[in-house]
Amino acid sequence: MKFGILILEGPYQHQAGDSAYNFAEAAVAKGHAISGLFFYCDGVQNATTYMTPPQDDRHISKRWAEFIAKHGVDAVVCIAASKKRGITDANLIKGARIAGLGQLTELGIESDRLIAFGD
Amino acid sequence: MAGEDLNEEERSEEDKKKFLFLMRKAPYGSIYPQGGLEVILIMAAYDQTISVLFADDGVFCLKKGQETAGIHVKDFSSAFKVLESYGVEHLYVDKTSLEERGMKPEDLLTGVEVVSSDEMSGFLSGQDVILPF
Amino acid sequence: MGTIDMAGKKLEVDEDGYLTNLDDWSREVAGEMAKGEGVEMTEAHWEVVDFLRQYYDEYKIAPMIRILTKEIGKKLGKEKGNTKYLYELYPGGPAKQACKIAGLPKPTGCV
Amino acid sequence: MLFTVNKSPLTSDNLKTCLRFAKKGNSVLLYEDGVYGAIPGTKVESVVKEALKSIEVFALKEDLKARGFGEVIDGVKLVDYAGFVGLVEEHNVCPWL
Repeated sequence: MKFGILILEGPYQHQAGDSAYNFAEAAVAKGHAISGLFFYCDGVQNATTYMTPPQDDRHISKRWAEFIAKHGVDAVVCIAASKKRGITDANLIKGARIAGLGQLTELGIESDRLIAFGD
Repeated sequence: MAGEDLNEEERSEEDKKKFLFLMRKAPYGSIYPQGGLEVILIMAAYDQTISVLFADDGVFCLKKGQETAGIHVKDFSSAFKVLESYGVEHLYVDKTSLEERGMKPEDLLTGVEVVSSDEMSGFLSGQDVILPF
Repeated sequence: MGTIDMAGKKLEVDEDGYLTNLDDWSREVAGEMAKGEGVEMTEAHWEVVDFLRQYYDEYKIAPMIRILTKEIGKKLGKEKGNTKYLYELYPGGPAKQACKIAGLPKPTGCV
Repeated sequence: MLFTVNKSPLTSDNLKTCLRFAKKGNSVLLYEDGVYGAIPGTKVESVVKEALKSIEVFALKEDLKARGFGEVIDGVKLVDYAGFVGLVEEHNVCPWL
Protein backbone atom coordinates (compact mmCIF):
# COMPACT_ATOMS: atom_id res chain seq x y z
CA MET A 1 0.00 0.00 0.00
CA LYS A 2 0.98 3.61 -0.46
CA PHE A 3 0.84 5.63 2.74
CA GLY A 4 0.90 9.42 2.82
CA ILE A 5 1.80 11.00 6.14
CA LEU A 6 0.82 14.49 7.29
CA ILE A 7 2.73 15.99 10.22
CA LEU A 8 1.05 18.92 11.93
CA GLU A 9 3.15 19.43 15.06
CA GLY A 10 6.63 20.71 15.70
CA PRO A 11 9.47 18.67 17.18
CA TYR A 12 10.06 18.08 20.89
CA GLN A 13 6.84 19.83 22.04
CA HIS A 14 4.32 17.10 21.24
CA GLN A 15 4.67 13.43 20.52
CA ALA A 16 3.02 13.76 17.11
CA GLY A 17 6.24 13.96 15.10
CA ASP A 18 7.68 10.96 16.92
CA SER A 19 4.51 8.94 16.38
CA ALA A 20 4.56 9.85 12.69
CA TYR A 21 8.17 8.71 12.42
CA ASN A 22 7.55 5.45 14.26
CA PHE A 23 4.53 4.78 12.09
CA ALA A 24 6.45 5.50 8.90
CA GLU A 25 9.29 3.18 9.93
CA ALA A 26 6.85 0.40 10.80
CA ALA A 27 5.02 0.84 7.50
CA VAL A 28 8.25 0.54 5.52
CA ALA A 29 9.29 -2.47 7.61
CA LYS A 30 6.04 -4.15 6.61
CA GLY A 31 6.85 -3.59 2.95
CA HIS A 32 4.64 -0.57 2.32
CA ALA A 33 5.66 2.48 0.33
CA ILE A 34 5.57 5.97 1.79
CA SER A 35 4.09 8.01 -1.03
CA GLY A 36 5.10 11.19 0.71
CA LEU A 37 5.59 13.12 3.90
CA PHE A 38 3.91 16.49 4.16
CA PHE A 39 4.98 18.89 6.91
CA TYR A 40 2.39 21.55 7.69
CA CYS A 41 1.66 24.14 10.41
CA ASP A 42 4.30 23.84 13.16
CA GLY A 43 5.20 20.51 11.60
CA VAL A 44 7.53 22.35 9.23
CA GLN A 45 9.92 22.78 12.17
CA ASN A 46 10.70 19.08 11.91
CA ALA A 47 12.59 19.87 8.74
CA THR A 48 15.00 22.55 9.89
CA THR A 49 18.69 21.89 10.27
CA TYR A 50 18.78 24.57 12.98
CA MET A 51 18.43 22.15 15.84
CA THR A 52 21.14 20.75 18.03
CA PRO A 53 19.58 18.53 20.68
CA PRO A 54 21.82 16.96 23.34
CA GLN A 55 23.55 13.78 22.20
CA ASP A 56 21.46 11.55 24.42
CA ASP A 57 18.20 12.71 22.83
CA ARG A 58 16.90 11.90 19.36
CA HIS A 59 17.83 14.29 16.60
CA ILE A 60 14.46 14.76 14.99
CA SER A 61 15.39 16.52 11.77
CA LYS A 62 18.41 14.31 11.17
CA ARG A 63 16.22 11.27 11.72
CA TRP A 64 13.78 12.47 9.05
CA ALA A 65 16.60 13.30 6.64
CA GLU A 66 18.01 9.80 7.04
CA PHE A 67 14.59 8.26 6.57
CA ILE A 68 14.02 10.29 3.41
CA ALA A 69 17.40 9.35 1.96
CA LYS A 70 17.22 5.70 2.91
CA HIS A 71 13.79 5.07 1.45
CA GLY A 72 13.76 7.67 -1.34
CA VAL A 73 10.68 9.35 0.09
CA ASP A 74 9.25 12.60 -1.26
CA ALA A 75 9.11 15.07 1.62
CA VAL A 76 7.29 18.36 1.17
CA VAL A 77 7.44 21.26 3.58
CA CYS A 78 4.58 23.76 3.23
CA ILE A 79 5.81 27.04 1.80
CA ALA A 80 3.30 29.28 3.59
CA ALA A 81 3.96 27.67 6.98
CA SER A 82 7.71 27.82 6.32
CA LYS A 83 7.67 31.49 5.43
CA LYS A 84 5.93 32.29 8.69
CA ARG A 85 8.51 30.36 10.67
CA GLY A 86 11.73 31.31 8.96
CA ILE A 87 12.39 28.06 7.18
CA THR A 88 14.04 28.45 3.81
CA ASP A 89 16.17 26.35 1.50
CA ALA A 90 19.13 27.53 3.57
CA ASN A 91 18.06 25.62 6.67
CA LEU A 92 16.02 22.83 5.14
CA ILE A 93 17.06 19.22 5.68
CA LYS A 94 18.48 17.36 2.74
CA GLY A 95 15.96 15.53 0.63
CA ALA A 96 13.02 17.76 1.53
CA ARG A 97 11.55 20.43 -0.70
CA ILE A 98 9.49 23.51 0.02
CA ALA A 99 6.26 23.57 -1.96
CA GLY A 100 2.60 24.46 -1.75
CA LEU A 101 -0.50 22.92 -0.24
CA GLY A 102 -1.44 21.64 -3.69
CA GLN A 103 1.13 18.94 -3.00
CA LEU A 104 -0.90 17.81 -0.01
CA THR A 105 -3.91 17.44 -2.29
CA GLU A 106 -1.81 15.42 -4.73
CA LEU A 107 -0.59 13.26 -1.86
CA GLY A 108 -4.17 12.60 -0.82
CA ILE A 109 -5.04 11.59 -4.37
CA GLU A 110 -2.00 9.37 -4.88
CA SER A 111 -1.99 7.58 -1.54
CA ASP A 112 -4.10 4.60 -0.58
CA ARG A 113 -4.15 6.07 2.90
CA LEU A 114 -3.32 9.54 4.14
CA ILE A 115 -2.85 9.62 7.88
CA ALA A 116 -2.39 12.76 9.95
CA PHE A 117 -0.38 13.17 13.14
CA GLY A 118 -0.88 16.28 15.23
CA ASP A 119 -2.16 17.44 18.56
CA MET B 1 -5.23 33.19 -5.42
CA ALA B 2 -4.82 29.51 -5.98
CA GLY B 3 -5.19 27.80 -9.26
CA GLU B 4 -3.78 30.47 -11.49
CA ASP B 5 -1.16 28.27 -13.03
CA LEU B 6 -3.27 25.19 -12.91
CA ASN B 7 -4.58 23.54 -16.02
CA GLU B 8 -8.30 23.33 -15.76
CA GLU B 9 -8.16 19.86 -17.24
CA GLU B 10 -10.67 17.49 -15.76
CA ARG B 11 -9.28 14.67 -13.74
CA SER B 12 -10.57 11.26 -14.53
CA GLU B 13 -13.26 10.01 -12.21
CA GLU B 14 -10.97 7.48 -10.57
CA ASP B 15 -8.64 10.29 -9.58
CA LYS B 16 -11.49 12.07 -7.90
CA LYS B 17 -11.51 11.45 -4.19
CA LYS B 18 -13.72 12.35 -1.29
CA PHE B 19 -11.93 14.59 1.18
CA LEU B 20 -13.47 15.43 4.53
CA PHE B 21 -12.10 18.17 6.73
CA LEU B 22 -12.87 17.37 10.32
CA MET B 23 -12.79 20.67 12.22
CA ARG B 24 -12.82 19.98 15.94
CA LYS B 25 -10.69 22.76 17.39
CA ALA B 26 -11.56 26.24 18.53
CA PRO B 27 -10.23 29.23 16.60
CA TYR B 28 -7.27 31.37 17.78
CA GLY B 29 -6.23 29.05 20.62
CA SER B 30 -4.21 27.17 18.05
CA ILE B 31 -3.40 27.42 14.37
CA TYR B 32 -5.35 24.30 13.46
CA PRO B 33 -8.66 25.67 12.12
CA GLN B 34 -6.90 28.34 10.09
CA GLY B 35 -4.53 25.71 8.76
CA GLY B 36 -7.46 23.57 7.73
CA LEU B 37 -9.21 26.45 6.05
CA GLU B 38 -6.12 27.24 4.01
CA VAL B 39 -5.92 23.67 2.78
CA ILE B 40 -9.59 23.74 1.77
CA LEU B 41 -9.11 26.97 -0.18
CA ILE B 42 -6.22 25.49 -2.13
CA MET B 43 -7.79 22.08 -2.59
CA ALA B 44 -10.84 23.75 -4.12
CA ALA B 45 -8.72 24.44 -7.22
CA TYR B 46 -8.42 20.69 -7.73
CA ASP B 47 -11.33 18.70 -8.97
CA GLN B 48 -12.06 16.78 -5.78
CA THR B 49 -15.14 16.27 -3.64
CA ILE B 50 -14.74 18.29 -0.48
CA SER B 51 -16.90 18.29 2.63
CA VAL B 52 -16.37 19.89 6.00
CA LEU B 53 -17.69 18.71 9.35
CA PHE B 54 -17.55 20.99 12.38
CA ALA B 55 -17.74 19.13 15.67
CA ASP B 56 -16.67 19.69 19.26
CA ASP B 57 -15.01 23.11 19.71
CA GLY B 58 -14.72 23.34 15.92
CA VAL B 59 -18.23 24.77 15.87
CA PHE B 60 -16.82 27.91 17.54
CA CYS B 61 -14.99 28.63 14.25
CA LEU B 62 -18.34 29.55 12.74
CA LYS B 63 -19.51 31.89 15.52
CA LYS B 64 -20.78 35.16 14.13
CA GLY B 65 -19.22 38.45 15.16
CA GLN B 66 -15.58 37.46 15.71
CA GLU B 67 -13.49 40.59 16.23
CA THR B 68 -9.80 39.95 16.59
CA ALA B 69 -8.35 43.45 16.57
CA GLY B 70 -7.87 43.33 20.34
CA ILE B 71 -5.72 40.21 20.25
CA HIS B 72 -3.77 41.42 17.20
CA VAL B 73 -4.47 38.29 15.23
CA LYS B 74 -5.93 38.13 11.76
CA ASP B 75 -9.65 37.31 11.65
CA PHE B 76 -9.97 34.35 9.35
CA SER B 77 -13.57 33.50 10.16
CA SER B 78 -14.90 35.57 7.24
CA ALA B 79 -13.27 33.19 4.82
CA PHE B 80 -15.53 30.36 5.98
CA LYS B 81 -18.28 32.24 4.15
CA VAL B 82 -16.68 31.56 0.77
CA LEU B 83 -16.63 27.79 1.09
CA GLU B 84 -19.92 27.28 -0.67
CA SER B 85 -18.84 29.39 -3.64
CA TYR B 86 -15.57 27.43 -3.71
CA GLY B 87 -17.55 24.30 -4.45
CA VAL B 88 -17.41 22.65 -1.04
CA GLU B 89 -20.07 20.01 -1.32
CA HIS B 90 -21.28 19.84 2.27
CA LEU B 91 -20.85 22.01 5.33
CA TYR B 92 -22.00 19.96 8.27
CA VAL B 93 -22.27 20.90 11.92
CA ASP B 94 -22.68 18.27 14.59
CA LYS B 95 -25.95 18.93 16.40
CA THR B 96 -24.83 17.73 19.82
CA SER B 97 -21.64 19.79 19.74
CA LEU B 98 -23.66 22.88 18.89
CA GLU B 99 -26.18 22.26 21.66
CA GLU B 100 -23.51 21.46 24.24
CA ARG B 101 -22.06 24.90 23.55
CA GLY B 102 -25.37 26.71 23.94
CA MET B 103 -25.40 27.70 20.29
CA LYS B 104 -28.05 27.69 17.61
CA PRO B 105 -27.71 27.58 13.81
CA GLU B 106 -28.55 31.30 13.67
CA ASP B 107 -25.39 32.02 15.70
CA LEU B 108 -23.31 30.73 12.80
CA LEU B 109 -21.84 32.97 10.14
CA THR B 110 -22.73 30.76 7.23
CA GLY B 111 -25.47 28.35 6.28
CA VAL B 112 -24.75 24.78 7.32
CA GLU B 113 -26.51 21.45 7.55
CA VAL B 114 -27.00 20.49 11.17
CA VAL B 115 -26.64 16.74 11.45
CA SER B 116 -26.58 14.08 14.15
CA SER B 117 -23.53 11.95 14.81
CA ASP B 118 -25.58 8.90 13.81
CA GLU B 119 -26.16 10.40 10.39
CA MET B 120 -22.47 11.24 10.14
CA SER B 121 -21.10 7.81 11.03
CA GLY B 122 -21.90 6.33 7.66
CA PHE B 123 -20.75 9.46 5.88
CA LEU B 124 -17.35 9.32 7.61
CA SER B 125 -16.86 5.73 6.49
CA GLY B 126 -17.50 6.75 2.90
CA GLN B 127 -14.63 9.26 2.80
CA ASP B 128 -11.29 8.57 1.12
CA VAL B 129 -9.25 11.03 3.14
CA ILE B 130 -10.11 12.65 6.48
CA LEU B 131 -7.98 15.61 7.50
CA PRO B 132 -8.25 16.73 11.14
CA PHE B 133 -7.92 20.42 12.00
CA MET C 1 13.00 45.68 -0.29
CA GLY C 2 12.18 48.87 -2.12
CA THR C 3 10.07 51.95 -1.80
CA ILE C 4 7.44 53.81 -3.77
CA ASP C 5 7.71 57.58 -3.79
CA MET C 6 4.39 59.21 -3.05
CA ALA C 7 4.56 62.99 -2.87
CA GLY C 8 7.79 62.84 -0.97
CA LYS C 9 6.65 60.03 1.30
CA LYS C 10 8.41 56.72 0.82
CA LEU C 11 6.21 53.64 1.10
CA GLU C 12 7.93 50.37 1.77
CA VAL C 13 7.39 47.44 -0.59
CA ASP C 14 8.85 43.93 -0.54
CA GLU C 15 11.22 42.43 -3.09
CA ASP C 16 8.30 41.69 -5.42
CA GLY C 17 6.77 45.14 -5.11
CA TYR C 18 3.93 44.31 -2.71
CA LEU C 19 3.11 46.92 -0.08
CA THR C 20 4.63 46.03 3.27
CA ASN C 21 1.93 47.93 5.12
CA LEU C 22 -1.46 47.34 3.52
CA ASP C 23 -2.84 50.51 5.15
CA ASP C 24 -0.56 52.54 2.87
CA TRP C 25 -2.82 51.73 -0.06
CA SER C 26 -4.72 54.49 -1.85
CA ARG C 27 -5.89 54.91 -5.41
CA GLU C 28 -2.90 57.17 -6.02
CA VAL C 29 -0.55 54.49 -4.70
CA ALA C 30 -2.28 51.95 -6.94
CA GLY C 31 -1.76 54.22 -9.92
CA GLU C 32 1.91 54.56 -9.07
CA MET C 33 2.33 50.81 -8.66
CA ALA C 34 0.60 50.21 -11.98
CA LYS C 35 3.00 52.60 -13.69
CA GLY C 36 5.88 50.61 -12.28
CA GLU C 37 4.30 47.47 -13.75
CA GLY C 38 3.78 49.08 -17.13
CA VAL C 39 0.00 48.92 -16.72
CA GLU C 40 -2.07 51.91 -17.72
CA MET C 41 -5.09 52.05 -15.45
CA THR C 42 -8.40 52.41 -17.29
CA GLU C 43 -11.96 52.16 -16.04
CA ALA C 44 -11.82 48.42 -16.74
CA HIS C 45 -8.65 48.05 -14.64
CA TRP C 46 -10.22 49.89 -11.73
CA GLU C 47 -13.29 47.66 -11.87
CA VAL C 48 -11.09 44.67 -11.15
CA VAL C 49 -9.15 46.44 -8.42
CA ASP C 50 -12.36 47.58 -6.78
CA PHE C 51 -13.78 44.10 -6.98
CA LEU C 52 -10.68 42.57 -5.40
CA ARG C 53 -10.68 45.09 -2.58
CA GLN C 54 -14.35 44.53 -1.85
CA TYR C 55 -13.86 40.78 -1.87
CA TYR C 56 -10.86 41.02 0.43
CA ASP C 57 -12.69 43.39 2.74
CA GLU C 58 -15.56 40.96 3.09
CA TYR C 59 -13.71 37.63 3.22
CA LYS C 60 -10.12 38.55 4.19
CA ILE C 61 -8.74 36.41 1.40
CA ALA C 62 -8.03 36.91 -2.29
CA PRO C 63 -10.36 34.81 -4.43
CA MET C 64 -8.91 31.93 -6.37
CA ILE C 65 -8.92 32.51 -10.10
CA ARG C 66 -11.97 30.38 -10.84
CA ILE C 67 -14.00 32.29 -8.28
CA LEU C 68 -12.62 35.62 -9.44
CA THR C 69 -13.74 35.06 -13.02
CA LYS C 70 -17.10 33.69 -11.93
CA GLU C 71 -17.82 36.58 -9.58
CA ILE C 72 -16.57 39.20 -12.01
CA GLY C 73 -18.80 37.69 -14.67
CA LYS C 74 -21.75 37.92 -12.31
CA LYS C 75 -21.02 41.45 -11.25
CA LEU C 76 -19.56 43.15 -14.31
CA GLY C 77 -21.04 41.17 -17.16
CA LYS C 78 -20.50 37.79 -18.73
CA GLU C 79 -18.00 39.03 -21.34
CA LYS C 80 -15.62 40.00 -18.51
CA GLY C 81 -15.88 36.79 -16.55
CA ASN C 82 -12.97 34.93 -18.08
CA THR C 83 -9.23 34.62 -17.59
CA LYS C 84 -8.43 35.94 -21.06
CA TYR C 85 -10.08 39.26 -20.25
CA LEU C 86 -8.24 39.52 -16.93
CA TYR C 87 -4.88 38.69 -18.49
CA GLU C 88 -5.40 41.32 -21.16
CA LEU C 89 -5.87 43.89 -18.43
CA TYR C 90 -3.14 42.51 -16.22
CA PRO C 91 -0.59 40.60 -18.29
CA GLY C 92 1.28 39.75 -15.07
CA GLY C 93 -1.72 37.74 -13.93
CA PRO C 94 -4.71 38.48 -11.73
CA ALA C 95 -3.01 37.08 -8.62
CA LYS C 96 0.46 38.47 -9.00
CA GLN C 97 -0.27 41.79 -10.64
CA ALA C 98 -3.89 42.79 -10.01
CA CYS C 99 -3.71 41.85 -6.32
CA LYS C 100 -0.48 43.77 -5.94
CA ILE C 101 -1.97 46.91 -7.45
CA ALA C 102 -5.14 46.39 -5.41
CA GLY C 103 -3.04 46.37 -2.26
CA LEU C 104 -3.81 42.79 -1.22
CA PRO C 105 -1.27 40.57 0.52
CA LYS C 106 1.17 38.63 -1.60
CA PRO C 107 -0.11 35.15 -2.48
CA THR C 108 1.84 32.52 -0.59
CA GLY C 109 2.38 30.44 -3.70
CA CYS C 110 0.57 27.56 -2.15
CA VAL C 111 -0.32 25.55 -5.23
CA MET D 1 -13.16 3.05 9.84
CA LEU D 2 -10.35 3.39 12.34
CA PHE D 3 -10.49 6.33 14.72
CA THR D 4 -7.14 7.28 16.22
CA VAL D 5 -7.35 9.00 19.59
CA ASN D 6 -4.28 10.60 21.15
CA LYS D 7 -5.68 12.60 24.10
CA SER D 8 -6.13 11.37 27.65
CA PRO D 9 -9.86 10.77 28.17
CA LEU D 10 -9.35 11.74 31.80
CA THR D 11 -8.88 15.39 30.90
CA SER D 12 -10.51 15.65 27.50
CA ASP D 13 -13.83 14.74 25.91
CA ASN D 14 -12.09 13.51 22.78
CA LEU D 15 -12.73 9.84 23.33
CA LYS D 16 -16.31 10.49 24.36
CA THR D 17 -17.21 12.41 21.21
CA CYS D 18 -15.25 9.96 19.09
CA LEU D 19 -17.34 7.11 20.46
CA ARG D 20 -20.47 9.04 19.61
CA PHE D 21 -19.40 8.97 15.95
CA ALA D 22 -18.01 5.44 15.93
CA LYS D 23 -20.62 2.93 14.87
CA LYS D 24 -20.87 -0.82 15.17
CA GLY D 25 -17.95 -2.51 13.52
CA ASN D 26 -15.63 0.51 13.67
CA SER D 27 -12.33 0.44 15.52
CA VAL D 28 -10.66 2.89 17.84
CA LEU D 29 -6.93 3.01 18.42
CA LEU D 30 -5.71 4.68 21.59
CA TYR D 31 -2.16 6.01 21.25
CA GLU D 32 0.04 8.71 22.81
CA ASP D 33 -1.89 10.03 25.85
CA GLY D 34 -4.98 8.28 24.51
CA VAL D 35 -3.67 5.04 26.04
CA TYR D 36 -4.72 6.20 29.50
CA GLY D 37 -8.21 5.28 28.34
CA ALA D 38 -7.17 1.64 28.14
CA ILE D 39 -6.02 1.11 31.71
CA PRO D 40 -8.37 -0.44 34.26
CA GLY D 41 -9.71 1.39 37.27
CA THR D 42 -10.01 4.90 35.83
CA LYS D 43 -13.15 7.01 35.79
CA VAL D 44 -13.62 6.26 32.11
CA GLU D 45 -13.34 2.49 32.40
CA SER D 46 -17.13 2.08 32.17
CA VAL D 47 -17.24 4.24 29.03
CA VAL D 48 -14.66 2.03 27.35
CA LYS D 49 -16.39 -1.16 28.51
CA GLU D 50 -19.66 0.07 27.06
CA ALA D 51 -17.95 0.91 23.77
CA LEU D 52 -16.43 -2.56 23.60
CA LYS D 53 -19.92 -4.03 23.18
CA SER D 54 -20.12 -2.68 19.64
CA ILE D 55 -16.66 -1.61 18.52
CA GLU D 56 -13.10 -2.85 18.76
CA VAL D 57 -10.71 -0.87 20.92
CA PHE D 58 -6.96 -1.10 20.50
CA ALA D 59 -4.16 0.46 22.51
CA LEU D 60 -0.62 1.06 21.32
CA LYS D 61 1.68 -1.10 23.45
CA GLU D 62 4.75 1.12 23.06
CA ASP D 63 2.88 4.17 24.36
CA LEU D 64 1.45 2.22 27.32
CA LYS D 65 4.87 0.84 28.21
CA ALA D 66 6.47 4.25 27.94
CA ARG D 67 3.94 5.49 30.50
CA GLY D 68 4.56 2.62 32.90
CA PHE D 69 1.45 0.58 32.14
CA GLY D 70 0.90 -2.84 30.67
CA GLU D 71 -2.40 -4.16 31.87
CA VAL D 72 -5.52 -3.08 29.99
CA ILE D 73 -9.29 -3.32 30.38
CA ASP D 74 -10.63 -6.76 29.40
CA GLY D 75 -11.44 -6.74 25.71
CA VAL D 76 -9.02 -3.97 24.74
CA LYS D 77 -6.45 -5.38 22.33
CA LEU D 78 -2.82 -4.40 22.45
CA VAL D 79 -1.01 -3.64 19.21
CA ASP D 80 2.55 -2.62 18.48
CA TYR D 81 3.49 -0.21 15.67
CA ALA D 82 3.34 -3.03 13.13
CA GLY D 83 -0.17 -3.70 14.40
CA PHE D 84 -0.99 0.00 14.06
CA VAL D 85 0.12 -0.20 10.42
CA GLY D 86 -1.97 -3.34 10.01
CA LEU D 87 -5.06 -1.53 11.27
CA VAL D 88 -4.46 1.28 8.77
CA GLU D 89 -4.13 -1.32 5.99
CA GLU D 90 -7.54 -2.68 6.91
CA HIS D 91 -9.39 0.54 7.61
CA ASN D 92 -9.63 4.05 6.38
CA VAL D 93 -8.44 6.40 9.09
CA CYS D 94 -10.23 9.18 10.91
CA PRO D 95 -7.60 10.92 13.04
CA TRP D 96 -9.41 12.16 16.13
CA LEU D 97 -6.77 14.56 17.41
